[in-house]
Amino acid sequence: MADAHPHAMAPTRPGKTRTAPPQRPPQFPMGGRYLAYTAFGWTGLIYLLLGFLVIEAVWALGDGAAAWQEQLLRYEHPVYIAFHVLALASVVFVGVRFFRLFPKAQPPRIGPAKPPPQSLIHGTLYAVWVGATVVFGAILAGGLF
Amino acid sequence: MRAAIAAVEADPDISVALVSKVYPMRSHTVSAEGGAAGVAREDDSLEMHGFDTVKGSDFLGDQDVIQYFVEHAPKELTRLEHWGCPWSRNEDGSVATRAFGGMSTKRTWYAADKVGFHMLHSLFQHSLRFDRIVRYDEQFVTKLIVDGGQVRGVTALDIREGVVRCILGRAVVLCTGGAGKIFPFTTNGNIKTGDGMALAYRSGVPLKDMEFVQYHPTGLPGTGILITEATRGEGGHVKNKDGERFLVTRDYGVGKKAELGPRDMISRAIVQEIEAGRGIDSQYGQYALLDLTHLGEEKIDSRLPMVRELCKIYAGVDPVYEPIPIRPVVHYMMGGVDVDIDGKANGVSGLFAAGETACVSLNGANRLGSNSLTECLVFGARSGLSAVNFAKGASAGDDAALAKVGEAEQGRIDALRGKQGGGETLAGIRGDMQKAMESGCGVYREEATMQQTVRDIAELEGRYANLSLEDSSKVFNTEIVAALELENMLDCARAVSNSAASRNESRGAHTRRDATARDDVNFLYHTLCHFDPAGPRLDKKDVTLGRWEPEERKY
Amino acid sequence: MKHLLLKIEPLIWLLFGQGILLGTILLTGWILVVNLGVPLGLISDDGLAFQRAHELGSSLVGRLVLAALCALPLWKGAHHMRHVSIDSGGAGRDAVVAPLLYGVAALGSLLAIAAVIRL
Amino acid sequence: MAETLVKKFVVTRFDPDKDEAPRTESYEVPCHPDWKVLDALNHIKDEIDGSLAHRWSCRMSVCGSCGMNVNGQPTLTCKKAVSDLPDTVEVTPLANFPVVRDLVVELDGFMEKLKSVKPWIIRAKEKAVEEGPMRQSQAELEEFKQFSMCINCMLCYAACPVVANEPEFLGPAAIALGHRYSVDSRDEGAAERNEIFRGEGTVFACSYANECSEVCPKHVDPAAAVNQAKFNAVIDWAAGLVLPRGGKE
Ligand SMILES: Cc1cc2nc3c(=O)[nH]c(=O)nc-3n(C[C@H](O)[C@H](O)[C@H](O)COP(=O)(O)OP(=O)(O)OC[C@H]3O[C@@H](n4cnc5c(N)ncnc54)[C@H](O)[C@@H]3O)c2cc1C
Ligand code: SF4
Ligand code: F3S
Ligand code: FES
Repeated sequence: MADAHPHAMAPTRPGKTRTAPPQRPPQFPMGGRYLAYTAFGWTGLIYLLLGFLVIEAVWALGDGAAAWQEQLLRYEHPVYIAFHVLALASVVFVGVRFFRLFPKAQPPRIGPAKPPPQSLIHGTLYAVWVGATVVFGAILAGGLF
Repeated sequence: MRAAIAAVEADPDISVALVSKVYPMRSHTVSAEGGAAGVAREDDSLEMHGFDTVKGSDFLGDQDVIQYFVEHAPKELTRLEHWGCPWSRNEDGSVATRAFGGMSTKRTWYAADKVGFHMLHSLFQHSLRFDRIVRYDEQFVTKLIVDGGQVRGVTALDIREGVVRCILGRAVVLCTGGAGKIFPFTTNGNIKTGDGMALAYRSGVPLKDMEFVQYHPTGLPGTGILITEATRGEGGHVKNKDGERFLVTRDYGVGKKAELGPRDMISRAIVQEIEAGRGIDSQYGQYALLDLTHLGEEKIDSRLPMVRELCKIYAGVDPVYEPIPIRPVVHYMMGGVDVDIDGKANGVSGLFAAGETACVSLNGANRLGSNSLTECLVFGARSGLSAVNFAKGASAGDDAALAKVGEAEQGRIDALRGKQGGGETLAGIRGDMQKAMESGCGVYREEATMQQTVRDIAELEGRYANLSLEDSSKVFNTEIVAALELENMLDCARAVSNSAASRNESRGAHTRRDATARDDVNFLYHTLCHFDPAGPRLDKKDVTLGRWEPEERKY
Repeated sequence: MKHLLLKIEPLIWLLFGQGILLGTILLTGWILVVNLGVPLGLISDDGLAFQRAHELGSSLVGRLVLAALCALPLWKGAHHMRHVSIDSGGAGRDAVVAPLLYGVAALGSLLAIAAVIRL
Repeated sequence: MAETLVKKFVVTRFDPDKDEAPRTESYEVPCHPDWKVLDALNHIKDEIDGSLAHRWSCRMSVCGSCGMNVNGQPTLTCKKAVSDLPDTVEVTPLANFPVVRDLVVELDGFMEKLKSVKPWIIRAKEKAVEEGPMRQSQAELEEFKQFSMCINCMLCYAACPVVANEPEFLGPAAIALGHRYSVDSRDEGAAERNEIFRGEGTVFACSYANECSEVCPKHVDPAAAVNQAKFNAVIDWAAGLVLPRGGKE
C-alpha cells in the first residue's frame, strides 16, 4: 500500500510524539469508485490529443482542397479509427459523469439571481448535449445549411 | 466555551485556556436534539417561563436564579443567532419555536432536531476567531491545584504525550458536563463521567442535589439513544402494547398536557404500564411505544430528520410507518457542583462552574426539557464574567510550589500506567457500579435497595485499589483515562446514592415507593454532599423561595 | 511563477470548465461525423466537401465554433493531466508540470487562433 | 438472546513507544447481531486487549470521533452494523492522516485548516443583542443548512485523493464550513473568504473526485460546497477585473 504525501494533513507544528506516516486511501487509484475518477483524469490526455487533431484539420482546411481531402483520407486509417472510437467513448464518459456532478456545483445564488432547480439543470444539460450533437452533426454531414 | 468567549470579550488583556479531554466539537452537547428554551412569542411571558421552571423543579429551584435565567435566556439565544446558529424559521423569517414537555407554550428554539449540535458548532467556530482563547485539546484534567483555599489552576494529563502539565490561572471555570455514565442505560456519551464534579468534590466543594437524576421517557432500548422530546412536542403519542394512549386514558398526574407532561411523570407512567404487564417484550427488557406515524413523512422529515435516521440505523424502525420502541433512560444530572448565582463554587475561591456539571439550582428536582442548553449559555456567560472579575483582583501563586503538585500527579499517573494489581478489571468494576446504581437509584427507589447500593459503591471503591491495567504506553493511553474516569464516576456514584438514601420523600425525579408524598416540612432543602476520606458527609442548604409558594404539582 | 499561476488560476479554471462543457458537447458531434461516420462510410462525404466545409468554416460563427473546438479541449486536457500528475504523488514536481501543461495548452490555443484566421 | 456472529477483526496497532511501523493484530469477536463495529472494538478493549486505543463518545453518529477505515472504506464505526460486513473485518486508522497511535489519527492539521477559512459570521458592524434576532427566511436557511451539518468526522479527508497528495489542500470539510458562512444571508464576509479561497491549495486544488460526498455520513455534500466555492471565487474574481474594488487591494 502506497503512502500518501508525507505531510498530508500534518499540522504546522507536529506533536511531540512520533506519528506513523499517512496512508493514502487503500483503493486509490484503481479500486472501487476511484477507477472512474482515475479514468476521468486520464481522459485529459485524449482531450489534449483531440484538440491538436482538430487544429490539424482546421489547418488543412486552410491549406486548400487537396490538403483537406488528404486529411479526410487519413482518418480512414485503422489507427485513427481505433483512437476515435476510444475518444468517442471518453467524450461520452466525460459528459455523463460531468453533467451528473455539474448542477450541484451551482452556487445557491449568484448576486440576486437564483439558479433553477437541479433536476431542471440536469435535464437541460443532457437535452442540450443530445440536441447540439444532432444539430452540429447534421450540419457537418450536410443535412443542414 | 460560552464562558471563555464571555471572558475574552469582557477584557481585551486576558487570555483563556480552554482545556478539554476531547476536541471541543466532540463535547456531549453535540447530542442534544430538541431545543433551547427562551421566551420569544408575543403570547408568552417571562413570568410564565419562570413559573413553569419552578413548578417543573418541584419547588426545589432557587427562584432568584430562575428569575435571572428567564430574563437572560432570550438574550443569550439571540446572541447565538448573531453568531450564526441556524435556528429554524417561521414563514416571516423570525425564529421558530416548538412545544416542549412541562412548558406552557411554544418557547423552545430549535434547529430541526440537532439543536445541541448546531449550538456547539456555532459556539466552537465562533471561538476560533479569538486568538486569546488558547485550546488545550485532548488534555485530561486530573486535579485542581488549590493553595490556601484558592484555586491556582489545574493539572492536566496530555493524553497524546502522556505527561502531566500544570495549567496555571487565576480562576478556573468547570464546564465538564454530566455523569450519566454511572448508569448502565443512558443517553449520555462515553465522555460524561462526572469529572468536574469529582474534581471539585475532592477539593472540598460540596455536591448539591445529587439524588436527582433525570430519566428521559423515550430512549431506544438497547443502546439508550435518545429520541428527543420534540417528537412529543410535534405531536407524537406514547402508547402501550394495546395501542392505548395511556397518558390520556389513565391518570398519571399529567392532566391535559398528556404527552407534554414533564419527564419525571411520563417516565414513571411508562414504568407503571410496563409493570402492569402492558409493555412489549424484547431481549433488552420491556418497552413501550412512541407513535409518530400520524404526523406524516413530510413533517417528520422537516422537523425530525435525525430521529428518523437514528431509528432506522439503531432500531431498524422507520417512524413514518411504525411506532418507535422506547423506555425510560438516564439522561441528566440535576445536581452538581454547588455554586451560587454567579457560578462561584462554595468553599474554594477562584473556582467557578457552569453547565450540567454545576448546580446553580435552576433545575431543582426535575429539569424541564430544553432549559439546560439555555442554562449552559446563560450561566456559562455569567460565570465567565465572574471569573474575569475575580481574576483581576487575585494574586498570582507561587509557581515553583505549584509545579510540585504537577510532579506528584505525574508520579501518581505513572504508577497507574500498566499497573499490575489484584486482577480487577475496568470493565468489571464499571459494570458492577452501573448495575448497583440502576437497582438502587432507578426511576422508583426504596430504602432497602438504596442502602444496598450505598454499600455496594463503597465496596467498589475498595476493589478499585486492586485494579489491573494492560496498557503501559505513554502515548494516547485511553486505558489510563478510563481508569481516572472510573475513579471520578465512583465518587459521583457515592454522592448520588448517599444523597438519595437521605431523602425520605418523593420529589421530582426522586420517587420513592415507600414515601410517595412530597414533604415540604422536612425536606424542602438542598442536599449537600461533602467529601470526607471516611465517606461522604451530608448537609443541608435552604431553598430560595420568592414569588411562588410551593403547591401541589399537578398538570 | 507560482504566484502568477495562483493569479490566473480562476481563468484557467474557467477555460477548463468550458473545455468540459462546450468541448464535450461539440466534440461528440465532430467525432461522430468527421472522425468515424464519414471515414467508415456510414455517412456520405458530401457534407464535408471542401467547398461547403470551407464556406461554413470561414463564416464568423464557423470560425468561432472551430476555435472553441480546437482550444477548449486543450485546457480541459492540460488541467486534468495536471491533476493526474498530482494524484500520482507529484505535488513536488507541480511547479514544473503545471507551467509546462498550461504552456502547451496556451501554445495550442494560439495555433488554433492562427488556424481559423487562415481560413 | 439471539445467536452471535463470530467475526475476525484485523485491527491496525501502532505504539510509537514500541513499534517501528504499524502492524496488525487479529481478534475473534463474538458479535451480537445488532452490534455496530464500535461495539466490537469496545468489546475487544474491555474483554480481550485493554491496550487498544480508539476514540469514541456519542455512539449515535453525531460527535464525529469514531471515524476509521473499515474494510478500506472511511466509516463511522458507531453507524456501521457488523452484520453488513463479511466475516473478516479490517479496521485501520483513517487514511490521509498521520497516525498517533493504533486507530487514533492526528487532527491538529485539520484544526488549523478549519480556522484559516474563518468559519464564523463576519459583519461590517456587529448587531447588538437588543435589536433582537436577525430575520432569515426558511429558503435562505436552506441555502447553507446542508453544509452546516458537518460533524468534522474527517471521513471525507480520508477519501479525497487530493488530500492524499497535496499537503496544502484545505480539504472538503474546511472549505464546506467556510462556504457555509459565505452563503449565510446574515454574513458579510464572502469577499474576504473568496480571497482566501483563491490562495494556494484551496478550492482549485480540488479535482472534483466527489469521493468526499460519497463517504460523508451526514450528507453534507462537501463536493458541492467546494465547487460552489470555486464558482463564487471565480465570479468574484471576474467582477474584480471589471470593476476593481478601489482601495481595498
Ligand atoms: C442525548 C441528549 C439530548 C439532550 N437534549 C437536550 C435538549 O433538547 N435541550 C436541552 O436543553 N438539553 C438537552 N440535553 C442536555 C444538555 O445537552 C446538557 O445538559 C448540556 O449539553 C451539558 O453541556 P455542558 O457544556 O455542561 O457539558 P458537555 O457538553 O458534556 O461538555 C463537557 C466538556 O468538558 C470536557 N471535560 C470533561 N471532563 C474533563 C476532564 N477531566 N478534563 C478535561 N476536560 C474535561 C469534555 O471534554 C467536554 O468538552 C440533552 C442531553 C443529551 C445527552
Ligand atoms: S463533510 Fe461530511 S465527511 Fe466531511 S467531516 Fe463533515 S460530516 Fe464528515
Ligand atoms: S473528494 Fe476531494 S477532490 Fe474535491 S470533490 Fe471532494 S474535495
Ligand atoms: S461515537 Fe460519536 S460519531 Fe461515532
